Amino acid sequence: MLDIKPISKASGILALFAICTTGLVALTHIQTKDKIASEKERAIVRTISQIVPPDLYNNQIAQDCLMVENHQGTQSRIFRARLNENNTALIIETIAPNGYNGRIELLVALAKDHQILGVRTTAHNETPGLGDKIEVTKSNWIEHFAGLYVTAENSKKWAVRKDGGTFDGFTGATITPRAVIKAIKETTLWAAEQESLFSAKSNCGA
Amino acid sequence: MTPLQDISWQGIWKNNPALVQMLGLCPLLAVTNTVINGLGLGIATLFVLLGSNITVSVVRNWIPNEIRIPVFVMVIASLVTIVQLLMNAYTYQLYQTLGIFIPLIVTNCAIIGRAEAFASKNSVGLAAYDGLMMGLGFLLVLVVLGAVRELLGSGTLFAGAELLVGDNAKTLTWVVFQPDENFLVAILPPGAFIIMGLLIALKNKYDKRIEHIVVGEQEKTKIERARVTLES
Amino acid sequence: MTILIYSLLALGIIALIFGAILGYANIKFKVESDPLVDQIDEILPQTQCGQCGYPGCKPYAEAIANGDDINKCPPGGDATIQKLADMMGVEAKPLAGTEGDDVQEPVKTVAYIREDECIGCTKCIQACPVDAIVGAAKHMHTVIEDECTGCDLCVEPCPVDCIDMLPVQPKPDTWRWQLQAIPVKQIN
Amino acid sequence: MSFRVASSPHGHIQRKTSNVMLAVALACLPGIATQVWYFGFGVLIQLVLAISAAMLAEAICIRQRERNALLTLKDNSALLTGLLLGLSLPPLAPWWIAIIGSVFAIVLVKQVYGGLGQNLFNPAMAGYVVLLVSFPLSMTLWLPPLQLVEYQLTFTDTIMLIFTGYSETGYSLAQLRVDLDGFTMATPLDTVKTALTNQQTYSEILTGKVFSDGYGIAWFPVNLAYLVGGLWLVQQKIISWRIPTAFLVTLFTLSFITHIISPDGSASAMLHVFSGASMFGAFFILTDPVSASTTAKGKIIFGILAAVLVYLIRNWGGYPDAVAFAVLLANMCVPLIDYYTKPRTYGHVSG
Amino acid sequence: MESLVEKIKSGYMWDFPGGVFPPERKKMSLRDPIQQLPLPSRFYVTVKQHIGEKAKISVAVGDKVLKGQALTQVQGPMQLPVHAPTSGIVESITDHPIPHPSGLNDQTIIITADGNDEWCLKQPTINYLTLSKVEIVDKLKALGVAGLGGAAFPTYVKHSNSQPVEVLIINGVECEPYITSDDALMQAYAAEIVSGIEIFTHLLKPEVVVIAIENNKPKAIQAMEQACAGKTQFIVRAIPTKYPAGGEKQLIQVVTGKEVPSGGIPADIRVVTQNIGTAYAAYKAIVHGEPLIERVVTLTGEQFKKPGNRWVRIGTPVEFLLKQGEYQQSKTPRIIMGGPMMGFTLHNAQTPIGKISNCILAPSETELPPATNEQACIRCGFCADACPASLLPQQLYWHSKAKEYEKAQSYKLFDCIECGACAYVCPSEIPLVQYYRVAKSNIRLQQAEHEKAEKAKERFNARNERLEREKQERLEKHKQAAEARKAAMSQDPSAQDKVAAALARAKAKKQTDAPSPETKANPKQSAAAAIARAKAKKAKAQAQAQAETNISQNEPNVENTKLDANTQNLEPTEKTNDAPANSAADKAKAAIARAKAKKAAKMKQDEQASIASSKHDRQQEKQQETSHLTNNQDDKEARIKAAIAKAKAKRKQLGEDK
Repeated sequence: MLDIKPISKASGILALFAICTTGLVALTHIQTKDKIASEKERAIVRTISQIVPPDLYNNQIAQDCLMVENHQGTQSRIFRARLNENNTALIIETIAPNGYNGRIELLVALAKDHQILGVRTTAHNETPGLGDKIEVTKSNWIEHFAGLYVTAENSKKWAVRKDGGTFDGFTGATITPRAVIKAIKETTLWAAEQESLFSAKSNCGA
Repeated sequence: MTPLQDISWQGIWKNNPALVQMLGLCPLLAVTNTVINGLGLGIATLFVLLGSNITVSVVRNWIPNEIRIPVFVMVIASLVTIVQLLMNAYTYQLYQTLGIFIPLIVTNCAIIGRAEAFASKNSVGLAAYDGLMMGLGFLLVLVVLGAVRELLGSGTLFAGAELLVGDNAKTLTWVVFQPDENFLVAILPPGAFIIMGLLIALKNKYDKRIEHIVVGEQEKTKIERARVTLES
Repeated sequence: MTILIYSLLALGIIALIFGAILGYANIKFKVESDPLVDQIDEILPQTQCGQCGYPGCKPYAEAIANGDDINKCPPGGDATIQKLADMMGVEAKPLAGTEGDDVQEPVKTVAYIREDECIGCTKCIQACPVDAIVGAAKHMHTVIEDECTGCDLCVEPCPVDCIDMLPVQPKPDTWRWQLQAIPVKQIN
Repeated sequence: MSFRVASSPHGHIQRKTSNVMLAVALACLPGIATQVWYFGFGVLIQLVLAISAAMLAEAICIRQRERNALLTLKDNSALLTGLLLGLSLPPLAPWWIAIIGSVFAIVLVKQVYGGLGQNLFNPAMAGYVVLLVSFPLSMTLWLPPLQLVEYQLTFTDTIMLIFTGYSETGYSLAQLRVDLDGFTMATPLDTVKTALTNQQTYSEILTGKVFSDGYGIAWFPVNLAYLVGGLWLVQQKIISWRIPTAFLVTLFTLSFITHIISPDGSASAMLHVFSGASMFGAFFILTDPVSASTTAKGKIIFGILAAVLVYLIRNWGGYPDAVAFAVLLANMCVPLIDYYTKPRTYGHVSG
Repeated sequence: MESLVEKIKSGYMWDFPGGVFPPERKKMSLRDPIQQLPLPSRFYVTVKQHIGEKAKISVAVGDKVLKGQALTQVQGPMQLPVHAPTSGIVESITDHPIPHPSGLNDQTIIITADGNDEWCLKQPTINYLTLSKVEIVDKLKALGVAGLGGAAFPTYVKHSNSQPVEVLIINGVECEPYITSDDALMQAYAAEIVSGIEIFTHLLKPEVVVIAIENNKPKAIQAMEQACAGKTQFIVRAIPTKYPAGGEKQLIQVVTGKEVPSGGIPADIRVVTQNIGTAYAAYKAIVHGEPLIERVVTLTGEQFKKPGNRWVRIGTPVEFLLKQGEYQQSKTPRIIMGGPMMGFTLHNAQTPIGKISNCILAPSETELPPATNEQACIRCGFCADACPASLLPQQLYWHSKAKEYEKAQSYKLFDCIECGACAYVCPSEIPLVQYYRVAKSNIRLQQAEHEKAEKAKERFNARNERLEREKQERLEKHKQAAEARKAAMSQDPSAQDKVAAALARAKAKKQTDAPSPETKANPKQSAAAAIARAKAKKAKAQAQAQAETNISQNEPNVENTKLDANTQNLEPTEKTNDAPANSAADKAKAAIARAKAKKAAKMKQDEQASIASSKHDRQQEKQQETSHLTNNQDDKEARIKAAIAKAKAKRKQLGEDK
């Protein structure tokens, strides 16, 4: 007959350990939950603060978030900046789908009058050394867009110089800047058409 | 050599978890493109290793042999999760860079290896010390590898120190040189393999040299011959 | 909070079940003998010479399986160490007691009894681990060449020192090709 | 009387490794000549740089390993590695590019693995890939063929550009290129890829100045020259016909099929086969015996695999040409290919 | 479907993969017809010249032998005799260099020629069709006919097989460069060769006979075609010149398209091959009754002033041939026995010609440059293209070099025929064949050592068991004795006294626990005693130096614990002769003689012990042995020999039983 004692012992000890260790994790989780949430929020705020001047808003910008379908038919997050309940700026997550190596994720900040406050690349797969100059840490190229407007009139000029536009590419790559410029242009034009981006009720956020 | 000295020697040099045992290569190679990243992961691993060695050593006499591996895994996994949560909470940005490699510490064989090979056979004090030394050995390799890669690939050292110790550490970043083009392969994954290989080669060469010196001094142990049969 | 309790419970139950399975498997699939020892024993040259510090090859095999050094077998030489290293997954070391560079292939020897000096004391017979010496008390002894492993355990016990270890001479049948053949040979 | 004792066979064919290597180098001559014709003296300077760096690195390594350096250099393998690498470099790349590439190829790809015959990867291509991923900018800065350039570079210009980065008249390479808007990349393949990504059709692309001869100026004759050299090697039985044939046929078929299916969205088969490093790769790189498959069947599989990889990377990869990457990836599969394509030995039932 | 024979007859030929085309250089030795040589003064007849085992020497030193007289007698399978190449005196039987790549010495019968060249009594057969198959085969065996192509495989063995034969291939390919001995033979003796082939066809009854000759020997082809005219069963087939088309396996592939299975023999696929020279030797043996004592040897190479083919007696030293061919010595001379592809260099000019020595090649430095430095393998694959067995020579090379013998075997190392084609084409001049040979012999050595180790282990374990058993028995005996004492005590009336009983028990127990007297004995003391004994004995031996009978005084003690019936595979050790004599010469002599006698006695006894059941009466044996020792002093020698023979027979029997 099978000796049941060692089996039950092994089983019991293992269960004890499972409960102890999981309990410990749970405890830590409870302890750090709030801190992590606030850190996440701060992270968003930090990025936004790079492209939106801090004197333009004093709301809980990370909370003031709208998930909406954009011109590309994808879901995109939009943060609203308000100063004393006055709408000041929109920070739009957008995507340049046709980079040299696929999607380039961008964050575009627009003032109320659709002036571009700033652009940042948040994720991309462009060739290191060539296409990665869209990162602000690698080159200041992306900062050139701050302060510009996109209008129906000048939208033709929103292209790299080689295509007859006003923007310089950077050495070694043409596709990447093209894609980024196109994405900024289209995002801005799309945002200009939208009415309710400021007024819609916040439906996402940290 | 005293036992403690021996443990230090084993952990940091002779039996270095990264260079000799080649354990935990996945996180090792993936995150070491800067010194700070290496340091961050190294510290995280060190804590987990220390914690798991202590825990395993404490409970070693109560655990039946057949469930020791699941127990070790649970201990390590929960420790890693705790470290991950703590990092997430207190060094958020570093956590963002090190990304998925923190949970991967779970699969770092160096940790379960030490639990199985050392902690489960030794007292708590020794196990803790071993965890510390092994962790240090791993951390050192991470830092050195990170330094070499960062220097070659970006021309800087300690870039991103603010991720680890706060914004006022930004000044720590040391731009060694600023060429037009960097040796990018160093910070790309293949570069990690190549430089790691070179580090190992360097260590082996150095070891050989040491051996030559040591052998000259030490007398080889003589084996006492056993008699297979009776002498009458 | 409840979700935490549930997850704790769930994990506990899973651990309970798996612990039981492991406990059962441990009893059910227990491996009695250690096949590793036999595999190691297979590699050792079976000279039974005891130069490793163990009385015979099998005891040394057991010792290796329990973590002893693999470089203690002089008759096996480099080849045996290499094979043991492969099998045990450790690094090959030079033979114990030698410098790293001077490892040579062991010379195969066979014991010869100078028979006119043998006094028939049977000491060598008792010393031989493989019963390769025949003879009776007060009668001269002879080594069965084919059975001799060259362990030289019989040399020491001989009170009249009449046993020599002589290298095995190559014959056309047993001769083997060497890589480092001497390019020019003197004749006559 | 003393007799020399030796092992059979006592006779020996008089074709040594050094001769084999030299023959391959000689077969490159037509290709080199055309490249010089179209791209200027820069090609030669790069060759000199790469070859001397490779041989020097080899000599130092061999000395470090305590072997006879002179004897090893005589096998001409370092020369060939330097030559093949030098040929793949942009003619006006800075001088240190060739040096770093050669040293990497010889030291880390060849000698670290154990020297001639032991390396897993093709040293020249591994060196090229390292350069490409490390210095993508310099490595992709090709000036258009001389025939399209308005500003003719003199020999001193070339040397100055390579060693100082500026021409005699003080122009940097980037500046020289800016004046020639439209022709940014060396290989027409990349031009095609860039344009296709930009939603241009293939027929539109072909109207460009670079494609006035249908294949991309300069690249068709260069490929043709390598084809000639390669065919001579095959005829001399120095390289096997299997790898180049399998490679070119596969590449042609793949691109032909896709071009039939989508004439506007893909480059033509002829462009694929006669552009970029196709011929150079097929006859001089893939056939490197050390890193290629050695069995008869294996060679075919190896060639096909490389072609498929080239095609995939050219169309969906992150870098303009793909031969170097494809070769390295195919190299990795060689042990496996060789293992599974062992020929049936005499007296053994197949299977 | 066309049958194989029909297809062959229709002229169809197959091809084998690989192969090389080394320069032929055959014209050099074909200028003149085959020449007869004068007799050298001394012949060195190697006892074993074929694949298989040595036959037993049947002549003694000083014997007069006649030309063609058998020097050895066949006693078992795979043996083949050698014959006196001329008439003369057996000068000595000793170790002498043999025609073998090792350059080692082996048993050789040295004959001084008397110059008469007098034949022994020959037994010619005018019409061999009158003989039975067995008689012909026996004749081939007795006259020492062996395959002259390369391996010296005893010809009679190929013909004692009962498997049906479809194709008989006569190998006249001679694909090695330089060699023309078969070519010359075919040109001069086509008719005799065909007669020899007819003897083979008579024995084998093949459906078709293919005489394969490379197409670079038009004269030989013509001669053979003429000789075969009118014989429909015989096909003379000119096959393309490609090395190694003459290899047995490759030739079979070329002629029949079949492959000999790995590890098998051609007879497995109903094919038998014979060499042209063998056919001629068979003709000579059967029709003229002449044994194989002569063969055609090509002397060639630029160092010979007079190259050409010669009839050479087997046993002729190479030095004599060098003189005959007016050999010019170069700075670093090389003498190759065989061809440039597979031949081996000689270590010694005294090496005699053997049955398979078809060529003596003395090349100049320029025509066959010695190998230069081996370079690294560049995996060019030329070797794989050249390999006729479709092996992957470079993989074999890697693994052989790295001593990964299991992997080398998985790449079919043992299917390599060592033809040298791979090494010939290797641009890095790697001596590939040499690597394979080393690997092969190391693998064989390892196997032998492994077997030996297994045997040693068995014996070790058996010994340990026996010791354990003996210990147990001893313990048992002590215990019984103690119990007996106890019982005796308890019967004693005084035993009622408990204290006394307890004391007695304790005493008894102590006794059982005490170590056995043997182990208790002080080893030092016993050693001293032994030495003393040895000295005494030596003195005694000296005193009785003349009287060897003193052996009988020593009662042989058969209390030898080691008589294990299964393990007594005795072989005489000749070492006794080498043992240095410490005392005066006559004393040593006496001692040696005594030792030998003892050994003989011992062996005899062991022999009987092993043959009889292990539980025979020891007493009886003792008597028997004593009688042997006392009565048969004179025929000691004979007894030793008998013992050796018996031991061998016994071992063989054991081997066969396995």
